[in-house]
Amino acid sequence: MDYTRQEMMAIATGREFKDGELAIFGVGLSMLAGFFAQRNHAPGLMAFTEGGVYGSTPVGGLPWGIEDNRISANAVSFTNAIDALGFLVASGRVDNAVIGAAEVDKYGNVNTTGIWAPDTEPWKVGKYTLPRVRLNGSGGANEIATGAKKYLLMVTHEKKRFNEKVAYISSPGYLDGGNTREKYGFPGGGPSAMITTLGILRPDPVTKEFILTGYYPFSSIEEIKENTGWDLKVAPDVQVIPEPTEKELENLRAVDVTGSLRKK
Amino acid sequence: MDYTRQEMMAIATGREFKDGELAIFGVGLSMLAGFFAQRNHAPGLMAFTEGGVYGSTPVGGLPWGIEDNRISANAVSFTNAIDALGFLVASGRVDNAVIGAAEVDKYGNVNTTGIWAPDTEPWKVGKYTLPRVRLNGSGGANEIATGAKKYLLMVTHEKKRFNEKVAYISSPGYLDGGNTREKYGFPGGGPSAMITTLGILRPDPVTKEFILTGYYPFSSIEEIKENTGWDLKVAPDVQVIPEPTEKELENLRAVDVTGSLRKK
Amino acid sequence: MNKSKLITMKEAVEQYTYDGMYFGHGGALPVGSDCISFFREMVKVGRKDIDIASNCNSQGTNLLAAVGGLKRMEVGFSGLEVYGFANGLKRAVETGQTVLEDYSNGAIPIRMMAGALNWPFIPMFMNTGCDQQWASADDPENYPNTKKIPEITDPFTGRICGAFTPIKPDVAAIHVTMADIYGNAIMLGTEWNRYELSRCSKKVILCADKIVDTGVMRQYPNLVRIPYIVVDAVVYAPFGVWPQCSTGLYDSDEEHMYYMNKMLKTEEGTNEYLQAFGQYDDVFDYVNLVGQERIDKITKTDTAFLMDPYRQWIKTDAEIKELLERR
Amino acid sequence: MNKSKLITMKEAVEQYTYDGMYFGHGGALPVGSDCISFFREMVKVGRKDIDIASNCNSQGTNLLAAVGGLKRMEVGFSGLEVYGFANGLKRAVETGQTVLEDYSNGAIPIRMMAGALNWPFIPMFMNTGCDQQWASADDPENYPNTKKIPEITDPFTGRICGAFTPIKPDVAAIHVTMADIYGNAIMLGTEWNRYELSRCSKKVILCADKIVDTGVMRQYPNLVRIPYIVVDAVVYAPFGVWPQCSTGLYDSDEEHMYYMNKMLKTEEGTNEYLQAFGQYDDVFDYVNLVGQERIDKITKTDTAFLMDPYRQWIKTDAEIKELLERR
Repeated sequence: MDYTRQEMMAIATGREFKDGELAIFGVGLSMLAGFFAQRNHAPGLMAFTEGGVYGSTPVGGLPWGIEDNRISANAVSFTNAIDALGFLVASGRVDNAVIGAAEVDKYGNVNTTGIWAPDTEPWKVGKYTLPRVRLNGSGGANEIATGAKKYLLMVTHEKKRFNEKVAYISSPGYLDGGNTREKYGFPGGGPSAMITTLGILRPDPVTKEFILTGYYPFSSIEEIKENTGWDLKVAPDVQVIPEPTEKELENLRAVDVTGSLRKK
Repeated sequence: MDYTRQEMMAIATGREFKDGELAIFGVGLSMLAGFFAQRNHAPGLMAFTEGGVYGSTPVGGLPWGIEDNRISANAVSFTNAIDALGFLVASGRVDNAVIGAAEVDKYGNVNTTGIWAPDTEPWKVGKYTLPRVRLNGSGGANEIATGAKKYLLMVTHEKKRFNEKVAYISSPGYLDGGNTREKYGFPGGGPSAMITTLGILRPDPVTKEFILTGYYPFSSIEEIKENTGWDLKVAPDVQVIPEPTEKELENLRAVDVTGSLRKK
Repeated sequence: MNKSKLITMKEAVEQYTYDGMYFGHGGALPVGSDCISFFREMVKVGRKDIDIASNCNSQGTNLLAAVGGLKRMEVGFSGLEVYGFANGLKRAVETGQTVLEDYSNGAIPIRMMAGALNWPFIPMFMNTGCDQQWASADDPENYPNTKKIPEITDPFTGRICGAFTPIKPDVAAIHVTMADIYGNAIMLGTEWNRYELSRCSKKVILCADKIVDTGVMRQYPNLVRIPYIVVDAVVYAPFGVWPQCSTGLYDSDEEHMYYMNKMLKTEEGTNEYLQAFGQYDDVFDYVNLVGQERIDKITKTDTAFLMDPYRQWIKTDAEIKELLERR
Repeated sequence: MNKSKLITMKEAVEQYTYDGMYFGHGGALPVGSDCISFFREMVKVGRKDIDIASNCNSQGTNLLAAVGGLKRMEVGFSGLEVYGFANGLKRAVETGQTVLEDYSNGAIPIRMMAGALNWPFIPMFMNTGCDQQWASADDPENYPNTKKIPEITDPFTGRICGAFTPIKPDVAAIHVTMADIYGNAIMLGTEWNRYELSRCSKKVILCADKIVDTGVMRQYPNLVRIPYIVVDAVVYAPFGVWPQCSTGLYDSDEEHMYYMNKMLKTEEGTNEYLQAFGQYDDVFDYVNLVGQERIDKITKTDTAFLMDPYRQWIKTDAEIKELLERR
């Protein structure tokens, strides 16, 4: 079957959503995955945006941003950011969500804030030096990371993005692993999976280190280990993730009207 | 001129409001005083209710309550309680307000919560016994007392209502006088006057004890002292408060369409 | 948004309420919009030991207290404004039947907001330096009380303020002007605390004066302050606020407000009142009980024009009955 | 509500903004409603050393940063979503010209709400346990920082959470869909942080796509989330959000979004951009600059029907000019 790695990642992400869940997606890839799930197997998925746009589906293609008119044209309710990110996300009500990352580490911590020159990262030098490249900041991902019952990290699988430790924690995963996250009393449970262009990693229940639990028909354990910046452990029951079914691909492409995921 | 004591009190209260002030009134007497001021000399007075009803004037008579349709028929905005009592009142934005009281003390503390059998008041017995008569609680008056830049107490002048110390402080005035209020960091400045059916009392700038600064043409210093439960001091410059002008009375009665203040 | 949540009043009270629950209602002030007919139904089935978080007493809490169903209440205002003291509640408090924990009208909605945010506590400058802080009906032996609203120090300036607990009711019944079958709702008039209450409660039941088509929500999404995702059930509750007022639809029934409050002053009066106004089968029957004469009088409201933009979407009683049967 | 607050864009920027001010703007996310033409005017008159509380970057802050006018920014998201990094802001941060203090998209509006409530601080479980807490651009020498979001103990449960400072800007400019001359405003689409911002700022200027008669406010008071009493000035700002979108009125101008961001990447590009799009006299002239071709394209929005109920109250340009002259 003909599909791209991006499409596989979106479908694998979409499969994680169950009917009736309360969910929040960002723009782009994660929104595609979510609306794919709603169309494919979870018609009662309740999705909303960071700004409090409820009950809508995109019209005229994927929105340029989450408050774009493309997501506002058929809403049943518009409220505000405190409602969406405070009352629903940070409070612990959301069942599942997706966030992206420029960089992740083995405990699922996410950096979307900046890239530092080697050995100038704040935690290495004990001060907050300027980043070499300023990224976008945490946005609403921090509320998801601290508040959602569980959430998914959706990341392009490249070695430079998968590091032992991220330069800057924009959105906390399991911090230093084990029970180090618990100190902060977050209502949310932490990341349940990293779904990448090459496979799926899930946290070890005790150490919270992300280990490889699945790879795609087109990838391999070796390829994934090569593209991961820490010594990636492999689950004893690691599995090949089923490729997209025809129905899944059809539903994904019906959502991805502009074919943004088909570009290789 | 023919006017009632209640009308005199309402007009004396209304005179305290200046054009352009942000103000909040409760139902009944205090709302009459406020809308009288708006009609008489303060057209730009900005009034709102506890529930966030903005830009309206009562229709069909005085409202039965502050969220009654009589105050909702010509509003420009409806919001909510946090907006009105939190953002505008408790925050310290309101310029002036009026609250009523079942009982006041010499430092302007207000009781609207209950009447206790003699010597069973919480502060006397060190526990919170049941009141003999349950009153209405603090309502939004506590936000006014703690947040308004200044506010007026409007009280029927009877000895049983004017006590050395109130049984229960529902809304704090100057507490034990002097700077005892300051400990609590309230954004608001405290009560600026007690306007009663017999005269006007204002706080001493240092001790914060309320002293008699004015009496009406129909009352006297002696009558007021007799009807006050503490040893009321009289200001050296105590004055006779001008009786209502014809214009004032006309404007008050235009607001008090049902003549509720004319009943003796 | 693919499932109807429309159920009957009887079903809502049976399925969602229970003795001993922590209940929230909303609610403008005493004479404004509150889910009065929901309280009537709870009284009808004899719910008791109810613990209530209330921004404000209304005829609903007044009635529940009058029949002895109200165990405890956290409230900002316990009266009926110009209609006087709430006699049913007053009696329950004075006899010790209802434990009344006092806060202010501002503190209760903010504590609900803090519940919605799932905050640990809220630091504020209201309700401190007075007996709302020092007197606790839940812990009456300790005066001045230091646990109800403990002092906390602002880490930035060192100032002292009061720390408040959040409110998270088990169940809330919320009056709204209009709702669709999925649970999207529009309120006319002040929201008072209803927006926050819809977010802080574990279960939310809407009591709607009118059931409307979802078309009105899509035309006026900024009016939909309660979206379907926070709602568990929708109940058609025509004249559900009577004898209080519902902005846009009907005014307060002054005569009945006084009459009802007078009756609730005694146990006998309460029984007599319930004989006359507590016996009906469903909401359609209840509307008959309110009666055409009263309805004609109270629907002549100066706020009626506020409903004009929405009339085309209102479902008729026949349509609502069909929606209920079709389930 | 007896005085018109309608003034021109030029007057608003002259009278209410100043170098070094603490400024708030709102604002949906990067591509949504923000007062972009207000930023253009500030850039035109050369406002500098601006300290901004921003729930989110937009082309407004991107432009102000690109010209070097942005001294400091507290922000939740500094990009342009699908349009990429905000090049003007990115450049200003990487060169150290702009001090960027990071929070999240949820924390900034809540800090504004706390400012509106005049709270001492807010205890929350967000932005802690990560570099939003440990890294402070305002105090970079101390890492991990313990003063930006200090730990505080919940007096009720002993849990540890983070304490946040409230936000209280000196001045805020807020885009709204419609405003009357007194300052009552209606927003279509998500409010994002605009409601809270209108309450926490010392001065509030509305930038309205449409000036409307107060009749619309009286018909739809529940839509008026910003009433006149919190507003200091009203500015007519047609296409004031361009090239971003204004729900109900126009879509994002995708081509210009990319073009503008590309130009802001360098100082030269920024100057070139301002030569082309920073030279106009008043808002009527500015609309000509946007041009009919672009206007025709972006006003074909799928959200246009959302404006239908309000069209009868919209003032024409001629009426607005007369209102401005009549002062």
